[in-house]
Amino acid sequence: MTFNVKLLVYPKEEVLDSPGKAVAGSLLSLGYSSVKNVRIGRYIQLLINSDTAEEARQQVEKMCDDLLVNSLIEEFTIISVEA
Amino acid sequence: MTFNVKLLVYPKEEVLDSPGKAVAGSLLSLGYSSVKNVRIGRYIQLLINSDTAEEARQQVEKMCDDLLVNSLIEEFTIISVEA
Amino acid sequence: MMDYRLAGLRQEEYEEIKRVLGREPNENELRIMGVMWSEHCSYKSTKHLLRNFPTTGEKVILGPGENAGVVDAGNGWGAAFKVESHNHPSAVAPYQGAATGVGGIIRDVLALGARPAASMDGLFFGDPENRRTQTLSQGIVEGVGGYGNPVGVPTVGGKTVYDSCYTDNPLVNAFNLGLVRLDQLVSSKTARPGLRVLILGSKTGRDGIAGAAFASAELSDDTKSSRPSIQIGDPFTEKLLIEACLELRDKKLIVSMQDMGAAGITSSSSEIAAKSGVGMILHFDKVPLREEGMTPWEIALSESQERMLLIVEPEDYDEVAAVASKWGLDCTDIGETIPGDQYTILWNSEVVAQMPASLIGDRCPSIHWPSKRPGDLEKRWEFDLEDLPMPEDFNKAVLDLVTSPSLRSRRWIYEQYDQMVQANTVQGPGAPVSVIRIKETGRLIAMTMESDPWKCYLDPYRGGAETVARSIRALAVAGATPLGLTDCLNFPSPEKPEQYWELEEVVHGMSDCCKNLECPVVSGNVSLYNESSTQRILPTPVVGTVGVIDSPDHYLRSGTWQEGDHLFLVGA
Amino acid sequence: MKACVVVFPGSNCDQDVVYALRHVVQATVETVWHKEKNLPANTDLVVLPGGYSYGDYLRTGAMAARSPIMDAIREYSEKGGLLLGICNGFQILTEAGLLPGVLLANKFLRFICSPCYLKVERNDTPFTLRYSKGQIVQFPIAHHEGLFYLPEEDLKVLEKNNQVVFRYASRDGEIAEQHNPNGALHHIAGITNEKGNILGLMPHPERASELLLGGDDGAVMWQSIKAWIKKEGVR
Ligand SMILES: Nc1ncnc2c1ncn2[C@@H]1O[C@H](COP(=O)(O)OP(=O)(O)O)[C@@H](O)[C@H]1O
Repeated sequence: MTFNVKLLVYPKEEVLDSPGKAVAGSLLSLGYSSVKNVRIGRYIQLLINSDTAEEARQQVEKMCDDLLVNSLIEEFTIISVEA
Repeated sequence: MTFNVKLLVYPKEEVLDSPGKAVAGSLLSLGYSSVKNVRIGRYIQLLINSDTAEEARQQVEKMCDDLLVNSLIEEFTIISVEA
Repeated sequence: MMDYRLAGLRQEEYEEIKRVLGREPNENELRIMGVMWSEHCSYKSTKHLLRNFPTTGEKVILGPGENAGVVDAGNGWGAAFKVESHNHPSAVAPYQGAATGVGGIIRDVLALGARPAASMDGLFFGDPENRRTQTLSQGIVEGVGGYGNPVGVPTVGGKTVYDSCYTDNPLVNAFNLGLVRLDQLVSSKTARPGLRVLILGSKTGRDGIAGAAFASAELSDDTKSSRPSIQIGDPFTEKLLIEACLELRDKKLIVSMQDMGAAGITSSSSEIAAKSGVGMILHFDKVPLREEGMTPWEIALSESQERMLLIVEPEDYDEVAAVASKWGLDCTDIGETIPGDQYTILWNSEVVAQMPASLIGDRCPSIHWPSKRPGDLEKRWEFDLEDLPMPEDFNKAVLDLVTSPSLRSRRWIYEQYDQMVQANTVQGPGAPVSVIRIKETGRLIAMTMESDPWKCYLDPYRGGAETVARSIRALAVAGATPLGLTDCLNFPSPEKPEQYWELEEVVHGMSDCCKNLECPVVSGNVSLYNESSTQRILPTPVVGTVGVIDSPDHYLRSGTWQEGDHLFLVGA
Repeated sequence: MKACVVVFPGSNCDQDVVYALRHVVQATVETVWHKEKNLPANTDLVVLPGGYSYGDYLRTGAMAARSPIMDAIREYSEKGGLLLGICNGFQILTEAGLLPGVLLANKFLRFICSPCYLKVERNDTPFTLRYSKGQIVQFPIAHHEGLFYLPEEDLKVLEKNNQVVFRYASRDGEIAEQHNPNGALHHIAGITNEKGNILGLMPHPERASELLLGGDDGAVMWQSIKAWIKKEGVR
């Protein structure tokens, strides 16, 4: 079966997020004065073959450890696993 | 009130997604033979002042048009608006 | 039956196609011809004008007609170079437009078997206070670097002009120069019957379909509707493509080669066929696709980036495929060359288009637009110093002048470009000429990019001549012998007689100067219709001139004076 | 001296390093494709060159750090072999965990190509022994992700272990924010591992190896390596 796994990877709270800050700055200068803060991360969609949703999730967690996430600066959340 | 708006921005289906292609190739060569496809986008979290959730959402949609999304090649989904 | 006008053809063009074919063209053929005979691909408004340029000379190895011109740089080495516009795409999608402009010109030079060794970019931006200009200029500069840096080709110089006439129509002219050992030159004229036709590089998607036609029209106010025709670049793949092509060259596996730029597969394959004098049969159902459901004409005209068309000996296919796979690129056999002139596209073994190759590329009827000296030309020369207010504070006036957008430092631009990769940059941006060395011979190649739109507006003939003279002068001052030049003619619509006159005069001025200074034009590009409903650009010829310096000792660096030196003024 | 320059898909300074090594110190240089599993026998120096390995997609250096050749490189460096990562090579070394930290996007989020002054903090490493301590040298930088980052605690350890080899400085050796081109923490331009056999730096010594190209402060790094190998022999 093929599963569609959706994943969010984002900078840890304490890590400086200059892209986020820059976007916040641009939004302010465009007149969006309501903006308090912006943080930017990655959204990754993976299509993987797997027997069960649980196994698909475990595989993706392992990929995160191995490649997709740098745990020094990033955290991740799997937001959905769909067949 | 302050709302936390979470947003996914991703390449359109038909647009060449070079990062996704490269990551898929790398996962395969790391032995994850179950990977069929990878697509990579951005995950943006915005903290904004607004009276209602609906207004917050509308503001973010406007920001997407103005700056956050390149409608030529990207699409977006607002996944949550929380107070 | 599709209306020929929908394909962008004019009636006489349609009649010509019908006459040559001896029948009505079908929809695929019409769409292909519409793009191939667009201004951008066919040069129909200018080809007779361009004949004025001197194109031969002692140092010319290959003149116009190839993917780039090649001049003799000494000791068996050649410099291949060309400049090309990417104006319309950059107006709509600044980052991607500029990036794919850089990628496209690099492939042009690569198609000759040369290693792309130096880039320059000519940028023309509108009123710097304008918000649109700010967004466009930032996006364009990021795009030039965003492609040039990863692909590993240094950007060693360029030209930047600000003028409000470019607010709606910014110009992006990309120049690239490659180095090649002359015995390793590859040509698009050397195909023979009985060879295989391969596509090397990325898969084909719907990007930039009919982009060439888009580049041949005025920008509509509703630019959003023209958006789908924009291509997306991937410099990472381009870098692999460069290395793969050069490895194939070294292994002598390429008989003929052509890059895929405007009008994609059709343009590249029909050009090879026409120039080499062979026919071709292509199986479009074999083209690797990125998207489902693409029709033959979409495949024919897709401008997906990072692809090359190769002609190889049948027995070499496996070796070619092995090199491609090492570099992680698709390499697909899509057809064969045959005797004769017929260019045939098959789809699941059925003929979906069949035309003489020579018809597609060469036979577009020229257009001679009416020409008229502008009625206000004398008025343009009226200028009275007395009309200018006397500055109250001269110190401030001088400071205002040197910090004005057109005179201030370009560092913010070129700092975003890798100027040194390949370790050959002797002089990068920030000096009148840019210089790289050829490691293998010890000689230096000097190059400049020049443009002077206001002079061309005030006096098109002399403006054109002065643009050329200035660039050659700069080379001479650095100690270089000019070898040849390339030019990009950026103009508004030729359909207005006074604008066409300016174009004619500029070309005459340029070619007379080239003749007098013995500097042949070896390649070039034309970009017309740079106007919107409310604005037209100034006549903007851009000239890239290349010279050789025999040894580093003969190179005169600028800015190396010392206190106590004498100052001379030389010239008339 | 036998050097080996690793080529990843998207590397673009590999040939520049090869050229510098051959011309400055007459090294024997081989290039090794990232898919290889072994390094050439008797390698004295491995260089991971600059460029955009795997297009810099995902995170700079992330995918290259997981390519097949890296196991052999890890083993080689554990035995004390000299390993140098320049620019993208430095990013690869941090992603591979061979050096601490990570390189984030420059503070102004722009690519910067520019000459830079560096202060040599240590001249007791194999890569810097021909420099003098505190010497100011000029190397160019050319990167988009060069902001060296480590969590505060780890940074303290790095400083305490004296692992910082190069810091951004002014021509006169002043260390201050305005001389730091990318916002790197503690103005760090290059670091070594605790053992001292691995160096990663953002600036490009190979682009400062010839006067014709504007300067030769970088040539001293190749000379240092050669001198060190001669003294210590192959490990
Ligand atoms: N777009 C550009 N890209 C790279 N270098 C540029 C660019 N524009 C200008 N330069 C460099 O900046 C210097 C000044 O450029 P400019 O003012 O446009 O030309 P000029 O000196 O001919 O008036 C030149 O050395 C040129 O090579």
